[in-house]
Amino acid sequence: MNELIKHAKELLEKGEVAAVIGYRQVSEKRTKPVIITEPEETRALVFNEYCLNNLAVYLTKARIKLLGRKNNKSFKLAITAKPCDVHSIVALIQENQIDRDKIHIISFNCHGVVKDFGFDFNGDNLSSKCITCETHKPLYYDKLLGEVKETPQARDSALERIKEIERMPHNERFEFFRSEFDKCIKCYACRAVCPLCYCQRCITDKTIPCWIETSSHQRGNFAWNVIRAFHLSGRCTGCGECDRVCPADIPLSLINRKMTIEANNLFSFVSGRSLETPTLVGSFNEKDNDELFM
Amino acid sequence: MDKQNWEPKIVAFVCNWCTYTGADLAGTSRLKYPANCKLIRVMCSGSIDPVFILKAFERGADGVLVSGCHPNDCHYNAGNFHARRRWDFFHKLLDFIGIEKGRLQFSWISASEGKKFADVITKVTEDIKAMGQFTSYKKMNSEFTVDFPADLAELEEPVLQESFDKETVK
Amino acid sequence: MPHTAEIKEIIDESPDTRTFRLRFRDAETNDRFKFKAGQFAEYSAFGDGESTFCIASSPTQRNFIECSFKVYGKVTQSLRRLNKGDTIGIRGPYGNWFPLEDFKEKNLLFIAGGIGIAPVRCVFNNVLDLRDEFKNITIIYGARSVSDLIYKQEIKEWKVRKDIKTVITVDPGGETAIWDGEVGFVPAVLEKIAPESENTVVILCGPPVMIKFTLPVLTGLGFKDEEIYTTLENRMKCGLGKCGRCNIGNVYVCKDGPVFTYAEIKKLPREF
Amino acid sequence: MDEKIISRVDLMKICKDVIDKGNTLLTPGAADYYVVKDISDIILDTSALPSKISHKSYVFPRTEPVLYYKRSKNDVQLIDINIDSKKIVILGAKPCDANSINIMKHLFNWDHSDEFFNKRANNFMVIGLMCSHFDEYCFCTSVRSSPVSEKGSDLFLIPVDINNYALKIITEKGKEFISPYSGYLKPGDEKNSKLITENVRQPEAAFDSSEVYEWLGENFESPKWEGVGNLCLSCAQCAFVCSVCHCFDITDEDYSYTEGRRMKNWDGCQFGNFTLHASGHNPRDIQSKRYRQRVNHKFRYYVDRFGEILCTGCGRCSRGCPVSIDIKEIVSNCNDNQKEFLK
Repeated sequence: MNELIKHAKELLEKGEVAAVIGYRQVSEKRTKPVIITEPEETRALVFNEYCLNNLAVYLTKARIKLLGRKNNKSFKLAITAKPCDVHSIVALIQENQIDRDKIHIISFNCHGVVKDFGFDFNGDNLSSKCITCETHKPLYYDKLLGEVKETPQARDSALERIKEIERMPHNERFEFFRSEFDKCIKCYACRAVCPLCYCQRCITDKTIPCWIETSSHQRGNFAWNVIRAFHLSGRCTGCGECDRVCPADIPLSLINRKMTIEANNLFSFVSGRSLETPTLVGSFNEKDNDELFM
Repeated sequence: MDKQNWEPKIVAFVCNWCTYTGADLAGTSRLKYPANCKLIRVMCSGSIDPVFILKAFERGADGVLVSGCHPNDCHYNAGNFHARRRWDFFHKLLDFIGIEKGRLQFSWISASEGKKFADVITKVTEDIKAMGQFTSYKKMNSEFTVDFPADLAELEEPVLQESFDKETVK
Repeated sequence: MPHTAEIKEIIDESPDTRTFRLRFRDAETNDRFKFKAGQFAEYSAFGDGESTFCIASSPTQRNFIECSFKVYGKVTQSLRRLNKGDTIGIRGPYGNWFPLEDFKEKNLLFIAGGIGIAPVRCVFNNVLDLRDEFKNITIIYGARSVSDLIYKQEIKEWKVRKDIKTVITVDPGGETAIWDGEVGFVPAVLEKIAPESENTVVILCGPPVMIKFTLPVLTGLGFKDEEIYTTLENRMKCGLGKCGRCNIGNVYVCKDGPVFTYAEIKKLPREF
Repeated sequence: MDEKIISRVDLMKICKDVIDKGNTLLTPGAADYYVVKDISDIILDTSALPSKISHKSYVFPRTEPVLYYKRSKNDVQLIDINIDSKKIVILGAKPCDANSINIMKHLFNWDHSDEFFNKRANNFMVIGLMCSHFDEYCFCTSVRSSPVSEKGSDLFLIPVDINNYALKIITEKGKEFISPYSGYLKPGDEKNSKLITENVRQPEAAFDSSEVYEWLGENFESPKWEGVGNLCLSCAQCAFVCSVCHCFDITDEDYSYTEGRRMKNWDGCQFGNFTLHASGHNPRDIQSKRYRQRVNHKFRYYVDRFGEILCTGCGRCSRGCPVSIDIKEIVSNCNDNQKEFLK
C-alpha cells in the first residue's frame, strides 16, 4: 500500500491533482470513500478486497468537480479505481460527462472483492461481478499498482438465476418481479450510487407531468424499477453497486446483467470497454435488427 | 366484463409524418379496421419515451402499438433508427420481466400504406384479443383504489371529454 | 380533509399571477371559517396536489376569501387552468398571524416585493378597515416590472388616499415610458425614503433574496429587531407540523410561523 | 413491576392464538420485520442484529392514501379514509426498535393529532426481547437506551435458560394482553433476570448526547458538514430504514380519468428537492446543509421540541449507507472538531 500512498502524496505535493478520491479503512472488513486534498492525509489511503464502492460516482458530482477548480485554474482529480470501476469512468467519458484529461486514474491489478462488507474474502463470498470478470488488469490507467493474484473460483449463480427466470412462463415472471419490486421503499439508493445515473434531474423528480408515480405502491415501484433498468440498458457496466446497497435486497443487477447480455447479443457491445466506440443508445446503425417491426 | 363482450383497449403511438398520414389514407380509402386502437400522434417514433408505454398500461391498456416511418424515411433523418435500438432493448426488458411480446408491438407504416395500416391494426387487435385482458398489470393498478358510492358517482359530465371506456372512434 | 370551495371570480393580476375569489360550497364552513391576517391555507387542485399560499383578503371581509398565486410549479399551473365555477380544495387556516393588537397606536411600514404583496395586502386591508387605530401608514411595494405589479386597481385607490403614503417601485429595466413611480430595488428605495423608525412596526414580505438585503437596511435605519415582522416561506406539505419539510432549526414554519420577527429569525439557523 | 416465567413452548402457544384470532404477528428477520404465518418461523434470537429495514412501515406506511377524489364538471367528490387497523403484535422487538413508536408519538401528537398514526400506534402491542449482541454500528447506550431497556415495550422477555423466558409486564396494555394467558405463567424471580441483564455485554457509550446537543448548537458552520456533504450521495436510505424518521410527502395521483387519490409517502431530508421551492429557491441547496439538518434534527431540534433524541441507536443508517457514513462516528468525534479524513 505504500506505493499508493507515495504516488498519491507525490501527485498532491507536485500540484498535479487537486484531490484524490480513494478508500480508507474504517474497520477490519470495511472501507469507505475518502476525498483527500492535503498530502499528509494520503496516509489513510488503502486498496484491498474490501474496497467495494465504485468511486466513479463522485466524478460527476458538481461539488467534486469544483474541487478541481482552484484559483481560476483547473486541476486534475485523481481517482483510485478497480479495473471494473475504470469501465464506469470510460462510460462517463464516452457520454461526455467527464474529460479524460482531467482525470488521473490510479488503478490496480485486481483479483476480486467481497460481495459485501464484513465477509471474509474467499470463493463463496466473492462479489458476483468478479466471478465473470475478464479485466483483472485495467483497460485504461495512468498508474498501475498492485501485484497480480489469483482470483478465487466461484459459481456464476446470477447467470443461473437469469436462466431460471427465462424458463418461467410470462405470468410467473411478472409475478416474480412484481413481488420483488413491491419490496422497494424508493430510497433511491440504487440511483444515488450508480455512476451512470448522473442526471441532474431524474425522471422521477419531474412532476409536470408526473410519469413515474413517486408513491412506493406496486405500480409506482414497478414503473420506477423498469425505467431505471431501461435507462441503464446498454450503459450499465456491471459494477453491481445497486445490488449491494439496496436495503430491500431487490436483485437489481439481475436485470442489468440480463440487459448487458442482450446488448452483447444484439449489438456485440459491452459498455465502458473502449474509448473509441460510440455509446450504444447514442448511436445507430442502418443495418440494425429489424425483426421486431411489422 | 364477461369474456365474450370484452374488447381490448389498445393504445397506438404513431408518428405524425408517416403512420398518422397512413391512417388518414386508410380512412379516406374507407378501409375497415377494428375500433380498439386509440391513436396518439407524436412527432416522431424517436420521441416516444418508454414511460408513455408504461403509463398506457397503468391506465388500463391491454396492448400498445408503436409505429413510425420506414427506416431511411424519417422526417428527421434518424429518429426511427434511434427508436429502433431503444425499442429493441425495451422489448427485451419487458419480455424478461414478464410482459408478453405481443402486448407491445411495432411497425413501420408509410404515408402511402393505408392498407397496411388497416392490416396492422387488425392483426394487433386480434393478437391482443387472443391474449386476453392484461390482468396481471390491472391487478397491480387496482391497489389503493376505491369504489365511489353510487350516489356520489352521478356525474354531470366528465372533466375530460374522452373517457377510455367509451368507444369514441370517429 | 379539505373543504371544497367554488371559484367565484378570477382576476388576472399580471401575466403570471392570478387571484381567485373563493366561496366554500358548504354554507356552514363559510360561516365558521375565521382567520387572522398573515395566516395561510392549503389550496388543492385535485389531481395535481396541494400548495400553500397566504390568504390575501382581509379577515374583515367575511363573504369570500381570496388567494393570489404566481404560476411556478405543478399545482399553480393546474390551478391556473381552472375556470370560474370550478372547485378547489381548501384546508386551513394554518400558522400564526401578525399581532395587530400590538400594532395599535404605532406607525406602520409595509414593505412588499413581488408576490409577497399578497400577505401584506391582507394585513394592509385589515389595517385600513381599522384605520383610526393606527398612526402613519407607509407602504413600499416593488415588483420586477410594471406588468408584474399586482392589485393594480387597489394600488390606484391607495395612491389617492391622503392618509397613507404609497411608494411603488419596479426593478431597473422593468419600467415603462409612462411609469411615474420609483425605479430601483426595494432596499435601495427604502434607504432613499428613509422612513421614521421611531415607534414604527415593519411588515416585510417578499422573496428570500429581498428579505436578506432589506433587513440590514432596516437595522441601519434604526428599526428595532422586535418591531420587524416578516413571513418566512418554506416548502410545506401538511401544514400541521408533521411532514418535516418546513423545519428550520427547532421551528416548524407552518405552525410556529410563517410570521416571525427579525429578533426571532436571528436565533434561527440561516436556512431559508 | 410484575415478573413471571414463561416457557418457550407456552409462548409459542400464545403466538398461535394471536394469529388464530386474526391479528398480525410481526417478528424481526434479517432483512425486515415480517408477518408470521406459521409459528415455526419464529426465531426469537437475542444475538441477531437489527433487521435491515425497521418496523416503521407498519405504523407509518411508506405509502398510504389520505383522501380519494372524483372530479366531475364543476364539482369534486371527496371520500375520507377510515383506517381500521388490525391489532399488531410485535414479538421479539429489539429494545432499540421497541422505543421508536414512543419517540414518534410526540411528533404526531403535538398540536394536531394524526389519526392515521395514532390509530395504528394504539393497536400496537410490543413484546420486547433483550438483546445480547452488538456490532460496530450499535450505539443504543449513547442515546439513553440499552440492550436491556424496557422503554416502549408492553411486555419484555429475558431468556433465563434455553427453554424459559422471564416475562416482565411493563404496561397496563401488556397486562391486559397477557391476562387471558395467565395459565401459562409461573411466578418468577426478579433476582435471576436481574443477574442476566446486568451481565449483558453492552456497547460502550460512544458519545454523550447532551454534549452533542451543545456542540451542534455551537457548530452550525463546522467544516465537518462540508466533509460529510462531499461524501454523501443524497439517497434517503438512511431516512427510510430509520425507525423514527417521519418526514413525508403528499402527492395526488389520478388512477383513472376522473378519480384519484392523495397519497402520503415517505420522504427524506437528504433528497435535493425535499426543500426545493417552486420558484427554484432551495434553502438547503447543498448536501452538507442537508446532512447537517439530519444530524441536527435528530440530536438537537427534536430534543428542544419534545425532550427526546430522535434516534434509537440501532445503527441501521450507518450499516446500510452506500458510502459508509457513520452517524455515530460523526457525533462522537464532534468535540475534537477535527475535519481530518472527513473531507
